[in-house]
Amino acid sequence: MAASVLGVLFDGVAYGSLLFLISVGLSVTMGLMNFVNLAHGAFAMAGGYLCVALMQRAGMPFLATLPLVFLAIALVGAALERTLYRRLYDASHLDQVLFSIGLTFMAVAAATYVWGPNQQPVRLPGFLRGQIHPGGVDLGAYRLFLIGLVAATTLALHLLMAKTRFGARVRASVDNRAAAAGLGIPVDRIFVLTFALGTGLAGVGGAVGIDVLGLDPTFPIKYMVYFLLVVAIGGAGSIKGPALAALLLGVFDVAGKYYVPEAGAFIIYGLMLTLLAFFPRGLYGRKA
Amino acid sequence: MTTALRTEGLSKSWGGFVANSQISLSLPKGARHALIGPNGAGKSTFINLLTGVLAPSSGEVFLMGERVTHLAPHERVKRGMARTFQINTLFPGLTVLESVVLAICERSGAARIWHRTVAGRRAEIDEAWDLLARLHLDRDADRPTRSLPYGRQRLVEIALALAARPKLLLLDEPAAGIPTGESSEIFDVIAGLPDDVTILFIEHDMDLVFRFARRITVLVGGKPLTEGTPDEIAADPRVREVYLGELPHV
Amino acid sequence: MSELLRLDNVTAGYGDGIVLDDVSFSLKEGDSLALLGRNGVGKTTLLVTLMGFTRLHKGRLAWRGRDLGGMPTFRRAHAGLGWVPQERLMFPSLSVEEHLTSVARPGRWTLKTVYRVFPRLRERRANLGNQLSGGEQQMLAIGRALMVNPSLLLLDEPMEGLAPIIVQELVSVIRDLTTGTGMAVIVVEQHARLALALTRQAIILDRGRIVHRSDSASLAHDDRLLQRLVAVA
Amino acid sequence: MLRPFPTPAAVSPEEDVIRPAGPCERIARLPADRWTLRETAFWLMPVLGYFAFPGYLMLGSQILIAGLFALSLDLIMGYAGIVSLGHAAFFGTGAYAAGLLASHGWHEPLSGLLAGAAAAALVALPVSLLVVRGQDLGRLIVTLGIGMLFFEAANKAAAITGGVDGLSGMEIAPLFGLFDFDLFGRTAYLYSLGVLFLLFLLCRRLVHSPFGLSLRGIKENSKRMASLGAPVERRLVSVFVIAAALAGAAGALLAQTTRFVGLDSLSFQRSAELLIMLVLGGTGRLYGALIGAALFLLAQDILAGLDPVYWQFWLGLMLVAVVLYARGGVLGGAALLAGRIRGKRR
Amino acid sequence: PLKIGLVAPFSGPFADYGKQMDAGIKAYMHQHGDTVAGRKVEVIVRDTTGPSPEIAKRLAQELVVRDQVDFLAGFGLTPEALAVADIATQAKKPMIVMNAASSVVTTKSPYIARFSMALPQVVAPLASWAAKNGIRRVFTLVSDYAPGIDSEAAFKKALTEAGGEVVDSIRVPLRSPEFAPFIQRIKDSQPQAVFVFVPAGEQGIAFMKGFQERGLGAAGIKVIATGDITDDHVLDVMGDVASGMITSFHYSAAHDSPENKAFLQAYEEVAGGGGRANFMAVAAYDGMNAIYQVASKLNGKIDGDKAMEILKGMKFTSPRGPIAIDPDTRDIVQTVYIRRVENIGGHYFNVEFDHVPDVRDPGK
Ligand SMILES: Nc1ncnc2c1ncn2[C@@H]1O[C@H](COP(=O)(O)OP(=O)(O)OP(=O)(O)O)[C@@H](O)[C@H]1O
Ligand SMILES: Nc1ncnc2c1ncn2[C@@H]1O[C@H](COP(=O)(O)OP(=O)(O)OP(=O)(O)O)[C@@H](O)[C@H]1O
Ligand SMILES: [Mg+2]
Ligand SMILES: [Mg+2]
Repeated sequence: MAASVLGVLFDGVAYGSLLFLISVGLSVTMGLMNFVNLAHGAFAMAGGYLCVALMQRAGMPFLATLPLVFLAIALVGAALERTLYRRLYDASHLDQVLFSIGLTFMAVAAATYVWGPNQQPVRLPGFLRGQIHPGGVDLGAYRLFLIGLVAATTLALHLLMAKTRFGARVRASVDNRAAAAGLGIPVDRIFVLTFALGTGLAGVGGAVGIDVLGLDPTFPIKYMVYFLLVVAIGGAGSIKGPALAALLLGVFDVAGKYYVPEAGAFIIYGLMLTLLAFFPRGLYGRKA
Repeated sequence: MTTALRTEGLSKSWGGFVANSQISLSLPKGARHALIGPNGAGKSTFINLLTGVLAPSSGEVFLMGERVTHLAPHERVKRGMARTFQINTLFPGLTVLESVVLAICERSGAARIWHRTVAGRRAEIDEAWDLLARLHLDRDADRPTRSLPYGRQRLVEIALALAARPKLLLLDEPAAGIPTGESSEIFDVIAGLPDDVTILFIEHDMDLVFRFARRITVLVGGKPLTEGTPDEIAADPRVREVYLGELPHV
Repeated sequence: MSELLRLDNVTAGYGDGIVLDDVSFSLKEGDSLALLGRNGVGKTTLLVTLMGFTRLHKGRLAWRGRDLGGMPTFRRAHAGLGWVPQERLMFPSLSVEEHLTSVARPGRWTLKTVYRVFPRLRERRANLGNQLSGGEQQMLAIGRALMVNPSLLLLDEPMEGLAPIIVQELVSVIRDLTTGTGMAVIVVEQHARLALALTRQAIILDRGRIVHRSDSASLAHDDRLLQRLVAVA
Repeated sequence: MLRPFPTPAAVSPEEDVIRPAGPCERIARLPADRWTLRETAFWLMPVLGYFAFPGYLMLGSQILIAGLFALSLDLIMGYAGIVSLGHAAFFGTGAYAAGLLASHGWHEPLSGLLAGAAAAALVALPVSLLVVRGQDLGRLIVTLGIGMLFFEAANKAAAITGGVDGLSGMEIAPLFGLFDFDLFGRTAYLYSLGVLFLLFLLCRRLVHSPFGLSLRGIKENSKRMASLGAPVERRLVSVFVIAAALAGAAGALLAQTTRFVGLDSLSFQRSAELLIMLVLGGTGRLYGALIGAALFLLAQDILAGLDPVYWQFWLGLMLVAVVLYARGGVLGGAALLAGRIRGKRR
Repeated sequence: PLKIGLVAPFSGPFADYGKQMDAGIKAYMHQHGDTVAGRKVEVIVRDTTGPSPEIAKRLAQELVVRDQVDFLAGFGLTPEALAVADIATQAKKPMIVMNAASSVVTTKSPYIARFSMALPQVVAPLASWAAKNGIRRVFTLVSDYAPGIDSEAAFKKALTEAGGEVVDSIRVPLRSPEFAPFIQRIKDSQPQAVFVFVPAGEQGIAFMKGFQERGLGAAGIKVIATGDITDDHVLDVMGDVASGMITSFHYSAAHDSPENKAFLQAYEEVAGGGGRANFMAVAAYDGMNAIYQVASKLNGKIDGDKAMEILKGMKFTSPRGPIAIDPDTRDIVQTVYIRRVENIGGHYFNVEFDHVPDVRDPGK
């Protein structure tokens, strides 16, 4: 059964990659910027709809839409940051929850109004459908694509945040806005950029997620739990954390479903509880 | 005369970095003992090991002869250990009075009571007012701690520690940020505590140290360099070299 | 020497509350000022008002003739204000070195020069902001402000928590700064004598008002005044 | 807390809104629970409502129940600082406990209510041990996960709970053997109101007690609490269990007054909506919980009535507006205003 | 006026249930006018906001005591129907169920009549059809919730009775987008066919995508399911992944009859652009038909018990084909069709190629 073990492992990693892709935006806005942005799913959904629209109306190829989606949603994010989010940085987390939930409701209703309550179709390009079989192992093409994408984004983001001066300034601004500003760091500009980055990523996550997760107006609420899981288990304030968390969740979920289907959803929640019991702050949590 | 506090080979390290190594210290009941040393010598770390805020890498802590090395912080407090923090650790949203009443209730055990109101706890409240008066905090009693100026927040730090009526009092730079005049007042209050109260304090203000300490331990690089009376320490060339320098005002 | 900073009848506070009441003074390039007073009289408030963290109810703040009033905080730093906050305000998720590099602006103060003044910081350069001892935090707060290469350094109780030997080091550094490099400083200190020894002029605040101003030297000899207004033993 | 940014709290202490200042100077502003006119007026409203809106009693009792549920969350979140996204777990436990009793031959409501509360408290004990360890975000997710587990468990145990089809066919005997649960929901309303009021008194006393003060202390700074000698985790466990019992009671009330228990009583949505209600009203004030619940459900009912399909949009708009213009929920905004006005007077 | 309270989800995850029913009702009134027996028909729409029994119950209660409706109608989800049953009984109001499909529903109140379907009703015929057509080794995969489990049981029973066997069964968690591992298991155990029951929408789509991606179809494994996975409303979204799927159901938009043509015509006119009509729209349409018949028989004076007498044993031809209400169970009796998904002129349809007449709910 070696082949099947490998296969399961691969599927798990791929699923984990997907979980990470739909959550990475949040690990920027919530994890790094420390804004409890439950509207993350709404940005993801927007990205999804935009992707579908570009493919159906403008007949663009799937991959070509992704950069556009990123830019467009990043712009939306920036606009919202300047007008609304900005005012809530020094509000309590609970106010932020209330606010972003409110936004989510509005987004859901708006999406229902524009696209109707039912699912949206996506047609992946041929080379992303079906499987390839190197050495007897069946690998889904799209899953390979997801894994590649995750590797790239994780590395890029990690370097940006941990190694560059920009990253340091972001962390400084988040740790203490007053002190950062008082020392000449242009906090507002830094925040709007970072937030745009986060929302842009959310958009892309939504777009690449459609094929597996589907896309309808309830998307932001339906998958909210998954976003939160990944970021919280990974630990706020890091990119490695959520990535690792997503992969763990993915592998365990898939393996569980394959070997002990009876266990159903318990596996994933059980795993999460054990992880948090041992790492109350998440795998790479920032110290309180 | 019995020992109030004793440590055996107390050590703490983070990764490769050793903050405290093999500190064995023993304070008799009623001691007025100062802990001095360069910045980063490990003084606050030592206090945190004593109070259980940090777990030691190795070594033992004995309070009144009882081994408390593995007790939770609050358990040690119950056994008479109280401390102040070098960096204010207060209840920003509570008023000064509430904070102190709370501290007193914790000591008196009243904090478990859920079926009577705080306002009904006459004894605790009166005690709180007396304490505030002694530290000249009474006029700020009803202000949220958050809105107090820094120096007065330092006083609240001390008030919370005294509220515990400790047998062993650990003070981490209590006078920092308080005008020299007032800080010696505070030390008078502290020195005025009953004689069976043992006091270990960290302070960088040498006037205060030499005025109030009966013995002094000098910590350098996590290790005790020397221990002695104020005069011995002031005279010790090694201490001058690593810590005192050419004190302008002594 | 041209005028650097000028306050005209500044009245400021937090929210609607008023803390600073009708404060006026001015400072020349390279000049040095000691700001004294008991706890809660408004020393810190005055400094954070310069940084733009309070509400300016009345009066005018001028920086080299230009109005500071509406200027966002980070621009004030660019304009040349270097702030050493009383609470130190470290960044828990930045290493010591990142603290310094992330705010660095061109000038004579660089990693190297800061490390020369505070060798301790070099030893601890990999530690995070919340993994420092009190004194180390104080050093970092000062070093961090120097990296901005300001023309006015605002020191809010800079000696708090520093070992005597470091204090002496710092004293000489600040002296050099003012005399040598033409950097101006405002020093808030509880050890009044120390502050006076460091500066040319002095101001004493009480309940948000300026109750005394003179040159530091003469104030240093007026024990009764110091005792009354600053509670110096 | 960073001083350069004045926080509303620093400008106007919350105390004013929740606690009347005592006459005796020395205990000024200390937690005491003397009744104020404001409060009496507040509690008259539901009584008047009973006579004024006979057609809306069902909605009324559901608001009262939601209020009780929100109250229980306020205990752990507003006072002890434990944010929970899984509080429905205890609501549902209470509901199923009461429901199962009622559908298995035990029809007396009050004992059913107690059973619900007890059951919730019982399961809360082990859970709390897991919850209190973590930090904010961690706790949020632990509670969320627990909620999910309960949901899945109830779904799998379809034989007992009826799974997604829900638990129906329960009978409730008349209250005190006198008042039947009528079609118009009169009994249901008064029953809920009574229970809510009694339990509210309990909470009110609890938060004004030394125990309540110590909870606030833990929320403000648990590190300091430990060094004052407070057994922080034990305190949190006890308040968590108490809160769970209240949530269980709320669940039981719902089960008894609607004679149905659905899986949704354990759902994430319910926990999330609860959080919204509480934050909307304002945390750490008890009354915020009641006001928030009323506001949310009324808005939902009215908006959904006006626009059955897109009402969520307007609800969302309302939430956003509240946050932008009234920090700390409705009562938070009120407190701020009050402070402003007092500030002007000075 | 003749008041009808429509209680259904119009927002949340089941929003399109409400939309479909509402459109079905509008379609009927569009065809047959908005007055019956001299009374103007007024439909009062109420949103239960998704699976939320207590709100459903509250709304029903308010419709009864405040608006004094003559009929309660709608009920997309079983729990909501069950919660309202009490009200119907207490208030003696006929309760026309237009979707909720668990067997138990009709047993909870003598005032309930169901015009949609009961799950086992459509499952059993599929099993017997499969066995009859040489599909004997079947793998079942159902969502892990009551409807899923009911259909699993019903299918197993019918299949084994017909001489087939269920080689293995999996119950998949409700909110779980990842089907890969399950599909891999199916592939490994090489059955002749897999019987699927998952909620229509992304779950169904996700399953079929995985099924194709892993080339189970190529490996000769058939997918058989109840029609709600290839619901007319989502079929075009699934696209070619669904083509060839064999399902059993009581209604297909492709059903060839004058009644259906007329219905689709009317539906198009009232809800054009809102997507294709599906079985819920039809159930609502038929429910209205029944209400009109009752109203005219009682010439406008609605009395709960009389109304139920008329509903029991009611028979007429629906867009889906002939239907009747069983006098004992007040549940629907109807023809169940076996269909295959085919692409007709760029759109996908369930094309009926076999049928079983007069099917009752075997669950009773
Ligand atoms: N979490 C940590 N990880 C690594 N090193 C740490 C950590 N916390 C403290 N340190 C280091 O341990 C050393 C001792 O710190 P400590 O606070 O005990 O010094 P101190 O004697 O109190 O100095 P000061 O007089 O300045 O307060 C410091 O050099 C500090 O950098
Ligand atoms: N964030 C705040 N909100 C409201 N009032 C404040 C705030 N910070 C300070 N104050 C008030 O402003 C006044 C001046 O405080 P400030 O900190 O400027 O005094 P200070 O002279 O710096 O005292 P210290 O010597 O203790 O640092 C005090 O009465 C204080 O209560
Ligand atoms: Mg220290
Ligand atoms: Mg100050």
